[in-house]
Amino acid sequence: MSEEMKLPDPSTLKDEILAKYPPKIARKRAKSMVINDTKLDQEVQSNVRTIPGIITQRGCTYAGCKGVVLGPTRDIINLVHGPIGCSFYAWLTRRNQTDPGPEGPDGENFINYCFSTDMQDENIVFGGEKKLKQAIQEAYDIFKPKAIGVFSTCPVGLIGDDVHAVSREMKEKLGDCNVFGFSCEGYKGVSQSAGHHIANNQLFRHVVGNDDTKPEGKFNINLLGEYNIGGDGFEIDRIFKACGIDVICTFSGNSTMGAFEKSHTADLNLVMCHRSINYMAEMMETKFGIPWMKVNFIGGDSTAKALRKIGEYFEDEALQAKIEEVIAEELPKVEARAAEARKRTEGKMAMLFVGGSRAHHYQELFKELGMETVSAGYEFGHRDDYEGRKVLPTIKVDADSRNIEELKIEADPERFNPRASEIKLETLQEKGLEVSDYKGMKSDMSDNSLIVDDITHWETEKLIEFYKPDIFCAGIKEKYVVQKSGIPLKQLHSYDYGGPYAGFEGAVNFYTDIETMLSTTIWKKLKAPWLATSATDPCICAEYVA
Amino acid sequence: MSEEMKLPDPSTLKDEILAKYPPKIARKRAKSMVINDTKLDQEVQSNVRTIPGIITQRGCTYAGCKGVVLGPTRDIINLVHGPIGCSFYAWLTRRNQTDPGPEGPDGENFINYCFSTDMQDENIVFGGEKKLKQAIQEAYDIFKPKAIGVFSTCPVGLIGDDVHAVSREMKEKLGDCNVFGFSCEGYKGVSQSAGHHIANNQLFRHVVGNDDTKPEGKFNINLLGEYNIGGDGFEIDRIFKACGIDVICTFSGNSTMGAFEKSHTADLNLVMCHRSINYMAEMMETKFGIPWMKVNFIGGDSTAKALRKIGEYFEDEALQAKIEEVIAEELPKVEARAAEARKRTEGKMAMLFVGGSRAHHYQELFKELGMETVSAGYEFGHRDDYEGRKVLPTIKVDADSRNIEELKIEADPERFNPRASEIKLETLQEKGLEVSDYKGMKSDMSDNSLIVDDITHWETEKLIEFYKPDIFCAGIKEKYVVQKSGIPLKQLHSYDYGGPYAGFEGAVNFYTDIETMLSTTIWKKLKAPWLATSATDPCICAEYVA
Amino acid sequence: MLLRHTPKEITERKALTINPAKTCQPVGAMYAALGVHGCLPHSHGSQGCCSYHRSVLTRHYKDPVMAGTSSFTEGSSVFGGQANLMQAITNMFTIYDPDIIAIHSTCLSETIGDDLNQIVDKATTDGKVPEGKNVIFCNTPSYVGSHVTGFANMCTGIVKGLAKHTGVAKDQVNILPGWVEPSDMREIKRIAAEMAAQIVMYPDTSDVVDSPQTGKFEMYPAGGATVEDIASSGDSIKTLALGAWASTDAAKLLDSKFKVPFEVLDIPVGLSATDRFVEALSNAAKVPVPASFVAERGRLVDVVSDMSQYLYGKKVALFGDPDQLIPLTEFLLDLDMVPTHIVSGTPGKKFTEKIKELCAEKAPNVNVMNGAQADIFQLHQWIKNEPVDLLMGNTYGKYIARDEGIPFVRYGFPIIDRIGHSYFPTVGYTGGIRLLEKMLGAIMDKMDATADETKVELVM
Amino acid sequence: MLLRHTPKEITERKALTINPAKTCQPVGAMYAALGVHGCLPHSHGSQGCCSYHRSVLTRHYKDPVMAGTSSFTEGSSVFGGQANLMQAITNMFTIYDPDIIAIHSTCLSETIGDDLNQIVDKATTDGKVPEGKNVIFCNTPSYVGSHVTGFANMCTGIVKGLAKHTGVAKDQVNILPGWVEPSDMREIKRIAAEMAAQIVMYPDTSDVVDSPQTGKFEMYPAGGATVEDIASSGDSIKTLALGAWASTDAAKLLDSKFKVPFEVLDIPVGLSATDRFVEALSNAAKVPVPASFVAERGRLVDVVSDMSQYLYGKKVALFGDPDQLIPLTEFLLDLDMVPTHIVSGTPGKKFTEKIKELCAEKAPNVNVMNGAQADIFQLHQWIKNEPVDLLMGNTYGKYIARDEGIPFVRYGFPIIDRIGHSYFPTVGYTGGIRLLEKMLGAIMDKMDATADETKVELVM
Repeated sequence: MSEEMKLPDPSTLKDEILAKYPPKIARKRAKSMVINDTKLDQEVQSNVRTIPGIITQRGCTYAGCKGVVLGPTRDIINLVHGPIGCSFYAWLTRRNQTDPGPEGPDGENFINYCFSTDMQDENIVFGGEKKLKQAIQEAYDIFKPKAIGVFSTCPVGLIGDDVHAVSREMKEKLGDCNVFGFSCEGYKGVSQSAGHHIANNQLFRHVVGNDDTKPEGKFNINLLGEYNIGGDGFEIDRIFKACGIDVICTFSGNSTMGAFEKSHTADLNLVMCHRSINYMAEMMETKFGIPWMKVNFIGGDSTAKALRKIGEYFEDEALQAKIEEVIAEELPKVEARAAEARKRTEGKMAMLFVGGSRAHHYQELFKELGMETVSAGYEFGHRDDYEGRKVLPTIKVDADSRNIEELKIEADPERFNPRASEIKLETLQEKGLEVSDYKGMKSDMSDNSLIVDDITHWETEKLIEFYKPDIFCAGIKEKYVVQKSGIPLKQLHSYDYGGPYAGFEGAVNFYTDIETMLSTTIWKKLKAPWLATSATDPCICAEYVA
Repeated sequence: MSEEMKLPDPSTLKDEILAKYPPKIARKRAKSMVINDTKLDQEVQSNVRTIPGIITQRGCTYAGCKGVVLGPTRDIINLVHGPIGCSFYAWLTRRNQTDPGPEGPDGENFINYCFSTDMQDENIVFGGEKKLKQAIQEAYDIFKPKAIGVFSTCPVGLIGDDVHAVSREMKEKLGDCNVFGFSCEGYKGVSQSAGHHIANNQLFRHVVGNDDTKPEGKFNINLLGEYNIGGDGFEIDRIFKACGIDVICTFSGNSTMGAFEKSHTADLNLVMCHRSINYMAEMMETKFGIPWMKVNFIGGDSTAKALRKIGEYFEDEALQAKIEEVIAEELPKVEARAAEARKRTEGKMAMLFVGGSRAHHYQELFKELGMETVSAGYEFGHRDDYEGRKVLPTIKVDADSRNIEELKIEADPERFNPRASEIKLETLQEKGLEVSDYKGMKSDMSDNSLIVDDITHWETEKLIEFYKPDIFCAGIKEKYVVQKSGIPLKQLHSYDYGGPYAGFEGAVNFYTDIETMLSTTIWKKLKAPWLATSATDPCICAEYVA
Repeated sequence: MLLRHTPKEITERKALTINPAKTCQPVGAMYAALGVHGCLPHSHGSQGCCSYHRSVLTRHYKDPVMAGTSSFTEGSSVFGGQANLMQAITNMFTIYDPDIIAIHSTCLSETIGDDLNQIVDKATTDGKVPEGKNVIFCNTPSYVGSHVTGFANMCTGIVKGLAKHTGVAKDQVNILPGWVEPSDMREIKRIAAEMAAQIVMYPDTSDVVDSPQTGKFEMYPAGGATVEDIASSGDSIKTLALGAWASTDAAKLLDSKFKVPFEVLDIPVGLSATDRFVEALSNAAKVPVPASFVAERGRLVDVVSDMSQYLYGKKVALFGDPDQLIPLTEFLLDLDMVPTHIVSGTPGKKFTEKIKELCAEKAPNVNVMNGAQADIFQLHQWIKNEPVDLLMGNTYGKYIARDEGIPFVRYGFPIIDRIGHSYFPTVGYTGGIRLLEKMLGAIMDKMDATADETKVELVM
Repeated sequence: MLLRHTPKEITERKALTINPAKTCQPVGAMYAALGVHGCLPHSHGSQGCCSYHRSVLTRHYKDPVMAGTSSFTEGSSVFGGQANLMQAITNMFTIYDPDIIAIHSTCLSETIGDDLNQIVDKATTDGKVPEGKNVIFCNTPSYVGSHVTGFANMCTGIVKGLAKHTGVAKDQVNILPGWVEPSDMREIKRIAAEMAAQIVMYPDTSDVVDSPQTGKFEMYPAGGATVEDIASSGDSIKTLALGAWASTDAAKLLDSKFKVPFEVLDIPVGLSATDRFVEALSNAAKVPVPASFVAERGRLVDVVSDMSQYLYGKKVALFGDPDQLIPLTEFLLDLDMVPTHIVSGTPGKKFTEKIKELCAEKAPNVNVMNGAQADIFQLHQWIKNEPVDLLMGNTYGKYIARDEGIPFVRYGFPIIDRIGHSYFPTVGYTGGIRLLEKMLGAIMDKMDATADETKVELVM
């Protein structure tokens, strides 16, 4: 589909989809399905309860807290307080790569381990605090970790185990181990999103700011909302290093407790995944005076753009020159690969239903491949992720969100230090830098594209039927469902065990992987050849029961 | 079966076996099946033609020459002149281990390679000499070997290619490569045995004596007829080293051309496999004055005995003391293992039909395990291997043997140097050392044991039926035939990929392997349980055709 | 080292599970429900449970795994999940049109005390279950037992919800296959067909989670036991319950409810367990064992006898589920291998008893542990103290295998980094050959890769 | 390095074969003869031939391989082998009582010019062939073609000696399976049975060289095509000849002698070749393709589509026999893998043509060579110049695999260091999944073993 080509109007599709639903459901789902008109401010209903029984992509708060945010940190013991399953399923399934780096092969790395209190019925009946304490003690005795995070699962909240009290007690008892809890029961909120918020809160409360050691570098940043899936963070780190930019801490790909503790010493927060980590950016700005800026390292051009934004922020000519040098060195290779890949990808159609940022970011890569995103939506995004932060004031806080703690942050009396003047920030903003802002996905999508929040299986089937897309992006649960329809699916949580896809090298990887998927022979051979021949031939096609 | 227990008289078995044969065959086979009476000098017909169609264990002359004798030498290119099969089948199938040792990992080692002229029909029609020359040249150009051996296969002899002339020509042309041929066509002789003889001749003619460098050690020996199957030679070398005995050359396990060339500088030849290598011992004695002595390193006691013989030969007190020290260090461990294994092996029955020495040597190991050898025979032995060298003068040379060249050897005018006086040798012989002698297998076997030369498949079946032995020793072709009868078979060519079995550690390995085979659970579970229950039960046992 | 913090020194743990050898009940219930044709499993709890269970089953089978969730919020957790479930039932029947909805609970709904029986009754009374459709259910509190328990509970739920009794006996045998792969279920059906034994087997996930790629997604694939077949199981002459943990309860219910007598057998893994299964089926179905089975069995026996030298005395560490580990241990003993360390996260006293009984003669020093804290961390520590020649277990075993350089055979659930398990059975005689091929391959691959150059062998 | 003397630099060879990718005719004839029930193969030549052929077949199958030899001496070589063969025939019928003796010649008897036709005629005339027994034969000069040629020649010999024509057409299709494993032959029979296609297949080595261990040795195991079946093949409606090298000649003879038309197909290895086989059999036998095959096929397609990411673009080096390599190459191309170096020792111009044609679009730079000097040494040199991600070939490939660190899948003849090939087919759709499992396993095992610790993956 060339850029000039208009997307088809999916109104009938939407109608057909809704027709199947009971009326109340139809009314609700209608608000989460928006036919994009870039000229209009359209509301995309999101971050609302999933309708029971509709078959959703979504997971739970625990998954967002433990799985997403804390999972990638290597030197904390993440102890899940609950029945075994919650910890089991989050064990190594997110491809958070980690490199003990300078600490060498014997550096602390608990990511390959799974810790649980494995609650039994007696713990449910009589309470599990005692077992939790004992488990913390045992973990400490065996591993001597710097930190232990305790994660509440559904029954814990119900039976009233106080993980925070237990954590405080054990922290005190152990002395040299930072023990803190997360009330991230699965039933909280409406998706993983609540878990991100809870994780942000507790990291901020118990860890950030614990170490005031001043950084040595000149351009000190934190990268927020980058989880080093498939090595994305490694690639971005590589580029930062080439540019002379120092990363104090990444939240939380390839992270350590030490880095979190020092993260408030940075001069700038760069936000990748707005959804999962904007809380942290805001809290750090309020408490320590660190400005934040939305960036995107997904896509060759986006990466270049993000680097230039940093250059602009620091207003340092040497840095800017270095950045241009790096871009000049790297981007042409990326563009060359894109040009080559486009021979097979140009005009193809993509769909993305995933995450809280990826459905937006990855449209960049498809654009670079000459592909059109005909439909997209988030699994756990909020309205600001679709419509931009400008709608934040208008978002009604419902019962589910109200239950998620909102930390009251004030400027740190001693450590607050505004890194940039209001004026400077405003100037940057005027230049188009998303300072303390995020414009959302909607504005980057074409007219007539279909935005669907928290897509259901039924909608997925109908969309595929209607658009017959060339590629579908979602997660493992959707992968084989979509592929069984003859459409290749690219996992954008796990990257189908490929990656990195961020940065310059990542873009090249992605181009190649998409090109590969679109060139895979088997998709042309799905049908048994004897079914393709004439049905009148008596020898074939007839159904035969053995 | 305890040692006092008499073996059953197999006369009826022999009769039953012969009854199946056409009369002429029966008469011939009768002479190769001897019910042992240790008090009698019984002739064991052997080294005679295999009867067409009887299903034999035997291979061909080429196999004996290329496969057995030359195969284990690492730094010669063994080029097989013939159709592809002959070279293919002899490629790495004999487990001749080799260790480039001091030459390090880059030392010459062609054992993993297979070289052939891959004769095509035009070579058969128009002659293959030209191709052979070209192949030698190509081998030389690529590998620059010290030596190339050329092996004639059946059609080569028939079409009249002169491998010796070609070899001479190429040796001259190449200058620094010893090229020599073997007329070891498969149809020659009656078994592998002829190939051994041919190999001995050509090694003696073209290699032995080429390097007069004096050895540095004090007690210099050659070990003849040890092929380092499964590392046997490594173990024997280990023991020699511990005793302070220097091995100039082993024929031909883990051997090199350089070692062969110096082998005439040794002071004593020790003969393991009498059948395959006695020619070499005799020729070296005649030409260089090196006496030879039969030894056996198979079995703990045998190994000790063999070492003591060497000590006695050299008449050196320090050496003898060292030998006793080594035996005292090693033998108790061997005996302890045997005692332990005997709990499961004592009184069990073995059969051995293999090789030209192994069927004899391995009876030692079974004795040490308290097992009785009820029947044994060689695949390619001669009468002297059964009855002892005393019968040599009485063996009639038939047409098949007459065709195998007998080198006329005379004392080397310059290098002949009798290492021991006639008197010394006689004295040693009186002490019971087998100097220039081999007493054969028969005298070591029990009364009523059945000796069968070149056993046929039919005889094998009947023997198993009659004796129901606990273990059967033969080769790969027999292995599954025998095992299908529910009797475990130990391969004594390849050791079933175990070993070493020689020397002290080898004995321990063998005890354990036999103990294991006799304790293997599956032999008790061969029958489907439903076949074991009453046939009157209507639910089971009935044959059912789907 | 991937697991660099695992110390050799073993300290007793009473509260902390590290690297579990089990997961929780609901995933087992979901898997069992997939073995009923036209069935949509439903997870009554938070979305996360359903998402996790679908994910792990999808990764294991590389195939669609569809299921609904009650999508609990904090509100439902306070006021109970009835409204969510009622709505879910309506929505699922309306949108996805299953023949059956199979509901399992979660720790959440169990803790708050939702009464599934009552809710389903109400849904039926309220007309939310369309004519001819079924809603079945079972309770699967995650804090009791393990994934195996959940499978067993759904099997019981299937019996409870679908089995009937007409009073007219049917000349057929029920087979409850236990938690095995679709390939295994297919093989059990083949065995029965070859014996001409009339059987009803459920659950049966063959042709469900190993469904073909034809370019068309089928929400309800061709496979699965049909409602009719399951209904008829109340009239069968006997039930063979394979796997004590997975199948006993359902078999007992068939007995108590419909007087169908039962026999609990091991899953037919390996020689001896397959022998017992074949004989039991022959007896129960009153059909002879066909001659072809002498040949099938004989082929397995042949490989065992031929390859014994590579197996005899080799130490093996195992982890997984009791129903698999028991016959597998027996098979290893038949192979003269030495079960050395055995761990199952699934509780049940009989497990260690049974393993110790099996190993009494040939491997009396076997380390065996199951239930809480019986985890792969423990297994790894045991291995550090007494190394083994082979490790068998699910994909998580590969971290130990790599760290310790142990040949590794993937066996059990989940296997998420290889294919094959859904297509090639490990039950039956042929399945035994497959296990042997895998074990030998793993052992020999290591030999080939690590042998000194002098000792590399062409033939084995 | 095990093959430390193999230089990267390639020099042309015209006379020297190093590390062959073939062996000689008679072993193929012996293997084919084993596929006839009650048949005792006989090698007319020196003892060594028979011993070597029995040994390599035994090592490959780990099963008894019985055969007689004419035990030539120098005398026979001068005066001809007639006397030996006559005596052998008498002895074998007397002692071993086969239904059939299948004689093949050797380079020796061929060079001296023994006329098997005449000798067998004489044996028959002289009454040395008992009533109801048969002696069949073929010429297998070792210096022509390869082991595959020998197999083909014995197939022709079987037709010549045993196929008959009654004039009454039989509603059945002949299948000449080519040189495949007993497991493959069993699978071809299963496919035909599932299609309800009436077939006669020979040779058929299933239940012969994969015979059961029952504690009783059977000189003539249960399997093998019967004389009656083979006889009836002259009355069949069509012959499907699988593998141009192995089966064309026999099919042509059935056509010329009995007017049974034939079609030459690839051995059904992989998706496309199996598709063609299934359609051809459906057409020839006039039976529909059953629905179950849509599912079987779909399962293979499913695995391919799911696993494509691990296969796409991977370079593969192959060696073996033309009949296998051609459909295997096509399968690799269907998988978007890149056949990079292909070697077969078996001559035949069509081989390189066919491979180049298949690879033209997707792997135009494929190195391919067959016939004399097309050996594994050459393949290894090619690999040194252009490394590959996977090597497939017989056991001898493992030396290259170890030296170069290449994942290795054993495929072809002989495989003497692993088990499995005789029990699990690689033909048909399920066979395709097995090949995939093996290839993926090899590739992923290397990833797991060699990945940087940072990059070790749980899921794949």
